Order: sequence, then C-alpha cells, then structure tokens
Amino acid sequence: MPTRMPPSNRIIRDQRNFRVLLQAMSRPGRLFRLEALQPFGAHAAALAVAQCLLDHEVGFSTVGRESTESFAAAVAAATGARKAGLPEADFVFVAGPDGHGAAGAARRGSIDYPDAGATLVYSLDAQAARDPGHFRIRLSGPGIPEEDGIAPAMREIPAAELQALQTANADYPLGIDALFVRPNGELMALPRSTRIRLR
Amino acid sequence: MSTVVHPTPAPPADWRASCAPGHGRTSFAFLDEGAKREIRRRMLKAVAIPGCQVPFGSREMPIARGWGTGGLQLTLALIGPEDVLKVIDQGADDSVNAVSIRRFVTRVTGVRTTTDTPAATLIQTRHRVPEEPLRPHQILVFQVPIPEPLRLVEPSEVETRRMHAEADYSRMWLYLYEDIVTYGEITIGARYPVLVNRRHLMDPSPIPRWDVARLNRNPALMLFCAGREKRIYALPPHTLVEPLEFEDFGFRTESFAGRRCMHCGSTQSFLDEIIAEAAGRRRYACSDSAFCQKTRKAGGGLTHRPADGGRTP
Amino acid sequence: MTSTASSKNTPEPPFDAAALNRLLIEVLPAFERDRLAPVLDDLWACGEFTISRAPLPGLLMCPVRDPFGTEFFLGEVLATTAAVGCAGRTGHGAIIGEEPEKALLLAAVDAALAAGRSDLLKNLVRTASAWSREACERKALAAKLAAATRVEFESMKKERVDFGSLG
Amino acid sequence: MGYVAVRGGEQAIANAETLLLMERAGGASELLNPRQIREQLYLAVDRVMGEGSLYAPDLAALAFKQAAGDTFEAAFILRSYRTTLPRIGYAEPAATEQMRIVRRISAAFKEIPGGQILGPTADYTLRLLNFDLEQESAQGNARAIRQLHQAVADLEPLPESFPKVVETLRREGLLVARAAPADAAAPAFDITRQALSFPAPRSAQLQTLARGETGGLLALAYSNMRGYGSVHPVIGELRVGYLPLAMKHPVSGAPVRVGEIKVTEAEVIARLDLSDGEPRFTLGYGVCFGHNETKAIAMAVLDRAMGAAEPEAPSEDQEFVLTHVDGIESMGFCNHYKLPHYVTFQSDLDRLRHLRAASPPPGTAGGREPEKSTS
Repeated sequence: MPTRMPPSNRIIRDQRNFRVLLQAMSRPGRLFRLEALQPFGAHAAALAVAQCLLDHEVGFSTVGRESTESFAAAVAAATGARKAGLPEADFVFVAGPDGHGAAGAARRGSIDYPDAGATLVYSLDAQAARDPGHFRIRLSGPGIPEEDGIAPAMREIPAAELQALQTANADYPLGIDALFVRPNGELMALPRSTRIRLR
Repeated sequence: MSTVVHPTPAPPADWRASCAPGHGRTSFAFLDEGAKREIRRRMLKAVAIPGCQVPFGSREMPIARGWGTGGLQLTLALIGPEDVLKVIDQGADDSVNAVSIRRFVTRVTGVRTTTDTPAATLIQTRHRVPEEPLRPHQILVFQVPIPEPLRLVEPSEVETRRMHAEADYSRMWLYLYEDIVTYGEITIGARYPVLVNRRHLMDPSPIPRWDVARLNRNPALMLFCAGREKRIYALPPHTLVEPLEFEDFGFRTESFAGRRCMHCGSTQSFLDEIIAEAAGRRRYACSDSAFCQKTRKAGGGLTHRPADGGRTP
Repeated sequence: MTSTASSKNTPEPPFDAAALNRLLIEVLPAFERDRLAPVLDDLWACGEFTISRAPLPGLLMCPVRDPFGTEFFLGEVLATTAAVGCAGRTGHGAIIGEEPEKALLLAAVDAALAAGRSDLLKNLVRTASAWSREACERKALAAKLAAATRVEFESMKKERVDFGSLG
Repeated sequence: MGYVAVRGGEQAIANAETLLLMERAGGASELLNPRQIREQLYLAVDRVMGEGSLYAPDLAALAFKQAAGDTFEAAFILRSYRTTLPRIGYAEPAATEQMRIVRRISAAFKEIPGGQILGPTADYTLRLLNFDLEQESAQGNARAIRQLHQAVADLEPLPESFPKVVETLRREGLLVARAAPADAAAPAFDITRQALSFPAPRSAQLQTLARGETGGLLALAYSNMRGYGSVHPVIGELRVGYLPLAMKHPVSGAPVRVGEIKVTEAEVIARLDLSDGEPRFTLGYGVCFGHNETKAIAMAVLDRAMGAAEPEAPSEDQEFVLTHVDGIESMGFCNHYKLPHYVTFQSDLDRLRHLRAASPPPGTAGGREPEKSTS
C-alpha cells in the first residue's frame, strides 16, 4: 500500500503556487502572490508558473520586444517542455506587458473543445509605468461579485493589450486565458470569461 | 531518462540501500507530479470557462471507477500540508465511502481532517452541498458520475459536444416540456440541469434540487470531476447558475413541509427518510450529519438561510 | 571500441558498449537478484564508480507500429533506470522490470566505457562470457522447442490419424 | 421505504477487510506464493497485465493473489499502481517483424514461409478434465520435459524472426496500402494522458482496444461475426512471441536494448475495399501484452469493424465500442451502484409522492403552453 513520503520543497512550492493560480483564475482582476523561483530574476515569477504547470507533455512559445531566447531556454530548462510555434503553443510566455500581437495569434480552441485555447503568461517589467487608461476599464463576469465590475489590479498593462485580449475572446467560449506576473511574484488573471469594457 | 535526480552522488558502498524496495520514491498525495500538473492545467481551463466540460487524462485510483475517482484526483492535485480536509457522502462524514476516502487521503498526505464545515479548507463531497454556508477561501470538490447533462436526451458524445458548441439545448427544453405534458410535473429528482453564466448547460452532479440554489453566486470555488468519463468542470465564485425552468412552470425543490429532524429538530435542512423498525413508521434525520450535531449542541438554535430560496410551494 | 584501455588489460570480446550491453540484456532477465550482488561488490571495489542516480522504477511507454504504419501505444512496461559516474562521465542503465541491481550494473558498464576505462570491466567481461554461453544454450533450446511444433500441412495429409481412438 | 447507509463505518470497514483476508487465506491449504502464480497461472497473469495495461509479471501475479483470482480486480490494482510511478520515457517503436516467435499460425494459407509453428497451445487438446493433475508428479513432469529436450536436440532451431504473412499479399498488391508516410508520422495519441474525443484517431482506437477487457472485446467482436456487422475474418497470421524493446540512450541517442516482452498479435484479413479504385483486401489488427489469443483476434475484428464508413451495428460504431470495452471503468461503474444513493432516491421519492398527491390524469396538462423563461 502507498504510504506518505516527506514531500520535497519543489512539490510543496508547486502545490502552493497552483492554489494561488487557481484562486487568481477564480477571481479575475484581483492581486495574488506566488512564491517565485530562486534565484530571483526578471522572469522568476513566470518561471514559477512554468514549473508548476509545464512539462514534456506541453508545448510553449515566447514572444516580446527583448530577445526571448534566454527566456525560452530558462523555461525549457525549468520544465522539460518543448518549444512550439505560436499558433500551436499551449502556453505563450510574453516578456513585458506588450504581447506584440500574441493575443491575436495564439490558439483559441475549437468549438467542440474550447479548452484547447492557449494560456498567455505575461512577465511584467518591475519598472513599467502605470497606464492611466485603467481608470476607464471595468471587468465583470464569473468570479467578480460586483455588479458594476472592478478595475484590474495591475495598472501597468497597456489598455491596448487588454483590448487585444477582449478581441481574442469575442467568440466566447473560444479564446485565451491570461496570467500577469510581476518579478516579486504578484499575480493577476484574466480568463476568457471576464468581460473587459472601456467606459 | 528520469524526472527524479539525486543531487549528491552516493558512494557505491551504499548501493545495497539504493536497491532496497521503495528507495528514492518521493510521492506526496499518491499521484505522480506529472499527473498533478496535467490535472492542474485542466482545472485552470475549467475555471476559465465556467460549466464547460474539460477532458483530462484521468488516472486510475485505488478506489473503483464510479466511486469518486474524479473527486479524489482533484483533491489530491489540490491538497497541501496546510489544508484541512472534510469528506462527505450523502451529506454525512461517517458514511462508509466518505470514511474510506478520508482514510486514504490522510494516509498519503498526513493532512488534518475535520467534520466541521467552516473549519475545512477543502471539502470533497458526493451528492450534497453542506447546509452551512461556504466561505470564499473554501473549495468544494464534487464527485460526478455522469458529467453530461444532455446524456438524458442524447447518448452520443459527438452529438452532445455539438449541442454544447452551438448552445443548442432545445432537446433538453423539449424533454422538460414533455415531462410536464405527460405528468403535469418535471420529474427530474436529483441531477437537475442548470445553465451556467448564461452559456453552458451543466450537470450539477446528483445533488438534490434542494442544493441547486446554493450553486448560484456562491462565494466559494466549486470544482466537479468525473473520473470514469474523464471530465473536469468548474463554477468560479459568484457565477450565475440557473436551473432550467419555464416562466409559468418554475423549478421546485423537495418539500419537507411539516417534518423535522428527529435528532436536532431542524426544519430547515435536507432530511433522510428512515424506516424505523418493522412497523414501517417513517422518521426523518438531517442528511448533513455535521450540521445536525452542531444544531443539537446549540440546542436547536442554529439558524441559516433556507436552501430553496423560498421557492418551495 | 574504447581506445584508452591499456593493451595488457584488454579483455576478451565482445567489448564495445553496444555488444556488452546486448549481451547483458540477454542474460540478465533470467538472473535472480542476489546473483548480482557479488558482481557489483567486485565492480565497486576499484573505487572508481559513484552512484549518480539511485535506481528508480518507472514506466516505459511502449509504442508499436501496426501493419499500416500507424504508431500507437500498446501499454506501459515496468522498467528501472539508474545512473553511475566514472572518471567524470555518467553512464546510464535501463532494464525491464523492477531490477535495481541490474540497472546499476548496466549503468556502470555504460559509464566505464564512456570514460574509456574498459579495464575496470575485466572481471565482469570474464563472468559475462560464461553467462553468455548459458544464455545461448537456453535460447537455442527455446528455438528448437518451438521448431518441434512446426507443422507442414501438406505432409500432415500423409499422417494416419485414428479418429476412433478419440472415443 | 427508505434507504440508509451504514454510519460509523470505520470499524465495520476494518472488520470487513479482515473477513476478506479470512476468505482468501483462512483455509487449511498452503498459502500461494506469487511466483507459483506467475509461472503456473501465466495466462491469468498475462490477462491481468493486458487489461491492467502494465507489463510487470511479478506485480500482476501479486495482484492476482491479492484479488483472489478476480482478473477485473487484479487488473484494477495494477492500474492504480501505475498511477504512483513516474513515466521514465518512451521505448523506441517496436517492430513486430522482430518478434522472437514461440507460436505462429495462418488460417489463410496452408504453407507460409517459415512454416506454421503451433507453439504451446491447447487448441488441439481435448478439453477433458484431467484428474491426473489432482496428484501431479513433479518427477513425471520433469521426465516428460527431459524427453522432449532430448527429442529436439538435433532439430534445426527456428530463425530469430519471421517475415509477415500479410506482406506476401501486399507485395502482390492485393492488400490495402500502408498509410502515407505523413499520416504514419502523426504522433500517437495517448489515452492515458488525453481524454478520448470522437472521431478518435486510429492510434487512440488501437490503444483503447489493447487495454480493453477480454470478455468485453469478445462480446462486441462476436456480435459482429455473428451478423450484427459484416466482418468475416480470416486469420492472416497469429503470432505469440517476445518483442525486443529499446530506448534511446540519454546521451548518445542511440537505441539501447532494455529487454523483451511477451505479446500476442493477430492480423485478420477481412472484406474488400474499393477506395482507391482497385478492389483490395483490408486488414484488422490486434496486439496485446502476454499470451491472449482471444483478445488479439477480437481486437483485430473490432479494429476492422470500426473502419466501416457508415456504422450499421454497435460493433461498427467507434464511440460505442471504445467507450464500453474498458474493464476497469465498466466494472467500477457497475459496482458503484452499491454505494448509498439515498439523497438522490429521496429526491426521486419526493417527485413520485408529489405526482401521486396531485395525480393529474395524463394529458390534462395540455392546453397550457409552458414557455421558456427569459433567463
């Protein structure tokens, strides 16, 4: 009969981080905190997400303004996941707040299996400026109790990127699900079920 | 070749120890970590598309298919050392299947368990939603025998997939309509179909109609899993969940009018019917055993919101 | 062929990595676990080996090709893998079954050959040659036993079968 | 009427387990050694491995002992053990041409290259109850085996491997072609990692059948052979033997042998096909762990039956076949009805009593048009 073995640190961290991810996905637009991966670097939180969810069964892609080679190498080393083209990737890691069209190009699932849509992980920059456009943005939908919606907790995401997500998710339940992480482990999710309105 | 690497090389003098049975296996919560990752990925997708059935590579568990392997896989993929677990079957913590599942999970994780609903962080359930209200930090995991609400009207998976894709639920509506025409009543007992987020028809698992209103805009996350049918689905907190009903023919819950629990005297909980002795005299007791005990301790004074939203005729 | 082994230590063939591995894979399945303990003790005695990953049982998914060329998964096979270090190189061993000792042995052979230290395998190769003869005989016998059930339907016609004797 | 589960079950469960132990091992006979099971009840062990989808003879024998000979239960124990183990990798695709043959027959051709090899089979042995086995003599067995060994000493051993019988047909252009290389190169679907969806790719079909329950496969295949379907199989070749397995070396990438596994393979020739203009034979394919000919043949028949363009019988309906052949799933679901269902039953009782109390004669609800709510 199986008995209990002392769990390793990695097992415990992945479990805790998953619960944080699950809470974040269940409560779109709100701020949560992951345990980031040491040594802390620019993408420490994104790598913690990767380690929690990715392995050799999964294909991923990286996009962003800066060179994403090292980012992709770090994800592959941390997880054993294979690199895939943007339209085939299960996970798309975005370096910085600007997706450079990733939201529009990523897989959105099929009408029979909408869950085949990709997950985008935006690894935000610690120094990014807050976008004033956020005062006009309202999120509503499952996981959000307020009838009139809430403003997203992370204000450095360009309003244009949120618009791109809203466009990608216009044919709900087809769509993509987005996670935004800061280097310190802060996390916010915007699943496709969240309506993003510009007032 | 392997996913587990021992960082420090062992001197071969120890080779006998390294060949001993069970050496080097680190497993927490029974499932291997690859299985957990897959289930976790699917859970996140299920939450992102409320009420949509997400396929997953269901693993074989040491309990039989149909006995809660789906719920158990979610519990094991969710659980961590800080959790406090509650397991109920038919509302009761001491029902044989609940005992068996609780025993297994504690054996492979060592987590604390409770029967007290508010004290639990993770609740695995079969056929009931606890009577006491859930809180935002709690997760309720349902064991699901048949995840497809349309199975009642269509046996083919290909066809039901299409119906969900097109949000074409006309055959379900027709079924309810014909039921009313034939019987003057909707005859569905438990497993009453609900519409989630105004988009996906969902099987709430075989909970009584009494519990259906508790799904609507509940502050806790609810996860559903059918191990045999390999489907996960979810209700994020505060999600709109509506039972199918006609404007002039509303959804109705079970009625226990004029009856009370023989132990705690509650008139506001779902009751089990018990045949006492050979005389065949009927008596009633709370299905939620933890709620019943609490009510008794409080001298019958524990009050809470009726589950039916005042719809009982 | 490993070139760094000193000529005086060159053991008998077969002696490239693939050949030695193939030989061991053929003979080891028939062995009881405890038969390998003295072999491993002897191998470790030189002090050149370290266990870099202890033997671990796991599942090997087994794909098969059907007659149309479609590849599919027949099922999983219980297997054990291990890694052994030798002179800065890592050798890998894998074998069907829960067989930690055999996986270690295979890994040690792989490590020694990868490190160009075939001299460390001298005793093993001698033992393995004896095993090899044993295995060859066993295999030949199996092939002969199967051959004994070969039928030629054309010639069967000539055989007399007394159906009356079957009652 | 009411149905209430046993409560306070902790002690009852423990006692039930001990009672089970007593049933299995409380008798006066000597306790079974798993090794005896592995060697002497090898067909049961093979069946457990095939349906448990895990090739591990020692563990299968142990599971068979634990399950007191219930193959469903033993396969189930093996499957759940799988769940605790990591997948260490993938073997190189095995080519069954390489199989080391212990048995190989063809019903399609009288003479096949290499000859028909009966191997260990009971096919031509009368199924008379053998009372000699009540007092089986180890010495007597050893003598018989020794005699056979002596008798074969001068025989020409079988070659290492044999060509496939159906390849002869293919060379003549009488058999449907292999899939285009592009299709063949498609990665195999893995139903243990991805949930099956329909239409299922061929790789998923074969994997589902390969781990199917022998009786379930047989029942569906038999329905087809009998007339609820139109596959009239001719066994092109049935093989039992040992399949060599290799995996990639983690450093060099070269294939390295890791051992061999016993499998049974059936290729059945069935029905004509006109899809590329020329009439040709089609083929059904079955393969499974261990020695289990019934399963391999039934699998091959179902494989072919599911190739029907328009399903007309249950065995030709891919979804029907693939969702009902898994022994662990069907047995689990069948038995789950033993679990308490008193909440759902209470809910049904409520409906019935409500109907009877109101008791409207059928049809009187007509004239009232229920409308969809605006929700």
